[in-house]
Amino acid sequence: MEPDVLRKMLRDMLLARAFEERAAGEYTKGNISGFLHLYPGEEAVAVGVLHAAEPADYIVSTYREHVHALVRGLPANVVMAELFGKKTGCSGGMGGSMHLFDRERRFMGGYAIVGETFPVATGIAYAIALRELPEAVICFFGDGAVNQGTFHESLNMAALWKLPVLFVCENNHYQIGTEIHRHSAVAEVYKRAGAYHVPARKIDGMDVLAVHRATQEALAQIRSGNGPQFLEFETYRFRGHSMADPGSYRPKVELQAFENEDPVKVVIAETVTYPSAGEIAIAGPDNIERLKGHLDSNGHLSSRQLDAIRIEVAEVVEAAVRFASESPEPTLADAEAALNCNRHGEVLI
Amino acid sequence: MEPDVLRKMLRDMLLARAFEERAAGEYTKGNISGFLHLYPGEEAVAVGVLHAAEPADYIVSTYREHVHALVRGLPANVVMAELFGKKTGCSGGMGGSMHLFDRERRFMGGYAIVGETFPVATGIAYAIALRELPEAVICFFGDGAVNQGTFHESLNMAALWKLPVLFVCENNHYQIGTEIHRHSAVAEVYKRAGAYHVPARKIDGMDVLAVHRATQEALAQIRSGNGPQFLEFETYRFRGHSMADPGSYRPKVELQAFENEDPVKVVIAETVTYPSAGEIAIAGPDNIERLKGHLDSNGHLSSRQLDAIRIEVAEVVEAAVRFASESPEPTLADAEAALNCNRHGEVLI
Amino acid sequence: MSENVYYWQALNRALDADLAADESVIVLGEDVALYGGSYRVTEGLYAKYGEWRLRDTPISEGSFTGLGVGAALVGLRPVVEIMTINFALLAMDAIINMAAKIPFMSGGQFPMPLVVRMPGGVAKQLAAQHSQRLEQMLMNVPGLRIAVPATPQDAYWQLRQAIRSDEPIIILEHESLYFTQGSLDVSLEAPPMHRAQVSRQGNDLTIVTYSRMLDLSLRSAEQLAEKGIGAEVIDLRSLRPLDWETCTASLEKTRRLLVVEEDSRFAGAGAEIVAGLTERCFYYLDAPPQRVAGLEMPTPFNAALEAASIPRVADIVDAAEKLCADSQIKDKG
Amino acid sequence: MSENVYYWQALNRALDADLAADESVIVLGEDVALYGGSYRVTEGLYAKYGEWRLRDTPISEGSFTGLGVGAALVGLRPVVEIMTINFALLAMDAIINMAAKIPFMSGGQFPMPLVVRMPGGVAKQLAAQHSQRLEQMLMNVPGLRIAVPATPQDAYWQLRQAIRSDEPIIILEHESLYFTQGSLDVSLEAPPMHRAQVSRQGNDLTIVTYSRMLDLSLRSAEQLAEKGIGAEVIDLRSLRPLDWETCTASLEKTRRLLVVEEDSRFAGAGAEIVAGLTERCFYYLDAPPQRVAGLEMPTPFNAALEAASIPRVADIVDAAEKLCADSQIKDKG
Ligand SMILES: Cc1ncc(C[n+]2csc(CCOP(=O)(O)OP(=O)(O)O)c2C)c(N)n1
Ligand SMILES: Cc1ncc(C[n+]2csc(CCOP(=O)(O)OP(=O)(O)O)c2C)c(N)n1
Ligand SMILES: [Mg+2]
Ligand SMILES: [Mg+2]
Repeated sequence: MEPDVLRKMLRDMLLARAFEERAAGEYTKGNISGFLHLYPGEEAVAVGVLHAAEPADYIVSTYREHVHALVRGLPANVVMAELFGKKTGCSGGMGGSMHLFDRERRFMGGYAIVGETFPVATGIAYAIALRELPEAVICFFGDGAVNQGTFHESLNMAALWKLPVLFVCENNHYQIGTEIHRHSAVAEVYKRAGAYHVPARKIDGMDVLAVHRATQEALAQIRSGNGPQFLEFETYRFRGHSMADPGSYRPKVELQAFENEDPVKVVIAETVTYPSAGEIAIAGPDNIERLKGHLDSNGHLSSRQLDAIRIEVAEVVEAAVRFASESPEPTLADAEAALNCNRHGEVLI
Repeated sequence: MEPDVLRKMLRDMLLARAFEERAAGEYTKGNISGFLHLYPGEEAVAVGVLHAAEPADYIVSTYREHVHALVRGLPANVVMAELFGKKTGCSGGMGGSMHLFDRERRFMGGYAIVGETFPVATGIAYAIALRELPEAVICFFGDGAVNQGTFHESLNMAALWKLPVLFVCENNHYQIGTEIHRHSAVAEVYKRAGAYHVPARKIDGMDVLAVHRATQEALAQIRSGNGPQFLEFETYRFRGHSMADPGSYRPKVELQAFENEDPVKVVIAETVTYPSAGEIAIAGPDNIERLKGHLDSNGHLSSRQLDAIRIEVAEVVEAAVRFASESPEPTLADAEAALNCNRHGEVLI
Repeated sequence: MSENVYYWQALNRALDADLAADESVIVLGEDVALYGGSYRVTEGLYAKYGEWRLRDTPISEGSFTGLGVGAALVGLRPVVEIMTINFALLAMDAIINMAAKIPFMSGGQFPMPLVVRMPGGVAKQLAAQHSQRLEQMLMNVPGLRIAVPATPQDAYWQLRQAIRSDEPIIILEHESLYFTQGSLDVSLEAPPMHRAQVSRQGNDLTIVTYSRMLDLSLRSAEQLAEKGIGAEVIDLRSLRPLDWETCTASLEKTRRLLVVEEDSRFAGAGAEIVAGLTERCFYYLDAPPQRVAGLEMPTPFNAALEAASIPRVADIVDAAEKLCADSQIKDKG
Repeated sequence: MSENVYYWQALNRALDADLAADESVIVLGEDVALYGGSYRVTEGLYAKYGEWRLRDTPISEGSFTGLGVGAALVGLRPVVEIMTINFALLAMDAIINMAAKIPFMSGGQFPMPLVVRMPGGVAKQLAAQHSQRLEQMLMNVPGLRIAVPATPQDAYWQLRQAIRSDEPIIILEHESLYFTQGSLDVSLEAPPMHRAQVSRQGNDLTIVTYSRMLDLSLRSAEQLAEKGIGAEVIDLRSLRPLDWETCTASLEKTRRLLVVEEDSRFAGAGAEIVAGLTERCFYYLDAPPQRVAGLEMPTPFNAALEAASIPRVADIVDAAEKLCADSQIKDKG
């Protein structure tokens, strides 16, 4: 893994964490309202997967999609503005937290009805296959979504017609308050892809490098025309299901166990303290100081750099909140324009 | 297999064939109208499965359910009358060919929207499990129905809660005009039950004895509290999908191959010509005459008996048509009574 | 005997009472058991009745509603909770093609003691996919009944009536009503489930409304009273069947009809209310019936636009005043 | 240039023309390809355009309609055929929550060039689950348009317009219309897709109708003419948006409104037609608007009951006569 890629990933993970925690804060202050589903704990999935994607690939996501949008490259400003319901938001203030869209970055929407991402992604993939393009669609969904009929129907069609879809299950073990063994007869989610002969693997979703590698491999398979692939990432959300949910249905010990495996901490640890054996050899035997020096000189991560990243993302988030606060509200005319975007100015009745 | 059971099966298969062919005839004459989905070719499945069921078990079926109803014990009269839309029909003329119901015989309906049988059967099974009764539900569906979302959703719930359902796939390889390899990514239907850890087998659905045996075994498993079971029966329909369908999308050779395996012929052959080695030994070495004598004296099937059965079922069918023709039409008051059966006489507005 | 309770508590009491009274009552839905329901409606019941009576389901709306249908066929009395009505679009086949039709298609052999409860409506910035009002979609389905309780007392009464009925009944709750309060007296005898209620008397116009819009209509009526306009407010309580009599009796007196509904106007619930009452009361209406309704757009996320997309008190007052002015012109003509 | 064709043939021509003209047009559905469509609408097209343009799907209505939505997001122009509207209950989430809302929720970034075609209505003894009319269910959905062609010419025009439009459009066909004949001239210029059509002129009452009921209404008008009653017949052609102008212009003249619809009366499509026109024309209506509609029950299988469950010519004639008599009483009053 190239160090700058690693650093970029780390930066995105830190941005994600900071953005979400700030969104929670803005929610508490009343600047954001409605359902707000946050991502802390799961960053490694979005970051690992989306860093492996090409700009020409399409992303289809759920209501828990702020981080997918950010990592995909949507400016924090327009994402935060959308959470505030402002005209400058990426959906013009019409969609809100659960419905982020960005045509230019092929971010094809957050969908709030569980299970909708499957057919939408499959349809986009159908168009790609029809046009024989080297593109893929990345379809996000949770462990609870797997029990929706559209999962079954869409995977069957994607497999039958060998469509270029990467199905990405963010398995955080919960469907709101229902633990996976209480909602799924088979809790190893990836095994359920076998019913359609879709190649599937289960990966530690707290390990961003493993996520990234598995995604690269799966996308390579897809691009060589072998049809859909399925990846299950085991992960955990640190917060409740949404800001309305205290998450009190989860055993404390379970929460603790996963917090110890916080993917942000993991990638920091990996970046800061675990250079390869070869790198250590080059750096020589003299330990901490030399390692730091080595990391610095090789463009790896110094604690100064880490601080710098922290400061940068804090600024990005701060600026995003400022941008969102200062942005204008959309008007009723804006709403009508959005509704009739497909009417090309024709006034019907 | 007891000879009288075998003979009863043969009788039901012959009745089924005669009933359906006569229904086709009545359709052609204009006495029956609407969608008429016939069963010739598939009799071994209905007969083998339902002869293994107990009277306390529940049956949930599709629009191709006349034979399920007949084998379950609904009199041919009331089934034919329902096809004619008469007041004496098993659904009072309100349901017709696709919606046969019989509360007394726990025949819980024919459902015409593909995939509906899954949740209905699962719900009945839920009630059985809640009440801790030794009953089971038999849920019929076709190979095309397997791709409906309800298949997935219902099997997951049935498996999760260990509900007493026997899922019976009548795999006739076609979803109207679409051959199974063109509608399913995995054409071995039984394998798809694995996604829910539901034990599943594939059985030759042209062999009524194999069907019967597999069903007995599966029901025994269910009754010992092990949750749902899945059986796939490979079979074939000799006619088009419905009376409106010429079936011309199927290769002639395919049709021919399966007609040679006609399950009615198979069971006749087996009954008439294949006594067990032990029976042959008892009967002594002197061949056909002695075999016939043996069959007669042991209550097996003589060709005379076979003729008698043929005559009997022809009479049953003839009587059914007469009954149906002579029965009165339901009135609008009957329709209103059916609609308000659950209102206990209360007049609301 | 009367106490002040939240709407959700009234529903909770009703469920508790019927779960206790009849072993065939079960409750099914996402997070209804262990979690106690998204809006607390099933709080405490799992501990009391166990997992077979209160069943957490996977996210499989189409099939767990259909499962309720199957269970009802053999005499259970399932109360299916669809977490919000927005997800009911996945269960339309179970509701319309199965629950509503089986009693009829079976020639009357199978009653259908099924209740489907679901909250709908515009709450607070839940955006287009989570702000639906689907009453009109179900109103055109023969074989269904639809109750729309607006108060804790009605929520209690109508849910209990629904559970004990052998008909398939939809209870449309409202997300913004769960945490409103009102009095509940469980010892009172319930009126028929489908009977409308005159919630306020008046002589100048009749406001016909239901569910959350009742509160707004009553508040509008107060303001109108200050302006010297006496508004009679009718809470329909049931959308199918609809209690024409209570409405026509009122219109005979007021001769002016204003329908207040939260769904979007075109082909909403109000369409039938206006059409049915026009057919019945044409000769004594003094002015064209009017509707105050939602805008013709999906619900915007933005707070101000969201608020503007459904009726507000000011809109109702305005429409009522215009309606009365209008009829005065005709009186002169 | 005009020829006599079946309704299904007109649809077939329209699909053929647009499949040829635009590579982004695709057709999806059960048995639309190899089999050529249950009602022959896609006959011959598979051979011509291949499996990626004409795609046979599994029985997965929810997802293949959603697949159409996804494909439309990236610029394909999918024409999804739901074999019959009865199965559309499984696709309501895709139609209502996705297709109708995405253009809006995305702030106008994503048009939705999706067409969903489906036949509905009472055909011949297909029983309750296969005889639905769901137009009213879709009419209350902002963001959708609904076309209801009654003739081969309109079927051709409106399907072509729908395919070329960037809005999500539902085409409601009718099972009993596919094998009716009418003239088709593909060279004629089409009127706007949503414009109603005065199909017959008359001075005494206005019959507003659509789809298969147009033919019955026209036949009723002939019988009424023999009785000295001049019925103007309006074919709506579009249910959303609805062409109020054409209707109000007619009512200004006739002052009497009769709506003829096949769906059941309560909260059917006719409810909005009556309500909207009453609001607009109240002061010059001479009599209460009337509806001739289906009975309030699922469709019975029995042939005679089925026929009685939807409007017949005699019912329309009857209602028209009563309506005119009624208004005469008022004229005197
Ligand atoms: C069809 C549908 N049913 C129910 C809901 C309510 N709901 C929102 S999120 C959620 C849980 C989803 O769990 P999962 O798929 O595991 O995703 P997670 O929230 O854990 O990321 C539920 C039940 C919904 N939005 N859509
Ligand atoms: C939801 C739904 N979609 C489509 C249909 C139309 N249809 C009726 S039967 C059928 C084929 C079903 O195939 P299969 O399940 O294999 O059963 P078979 O008819 O072969 O016995 C189809 C598509 C339907 N009735 N319901
Ligand atoms: Mg989860
Ligand atoms: Mg089949």
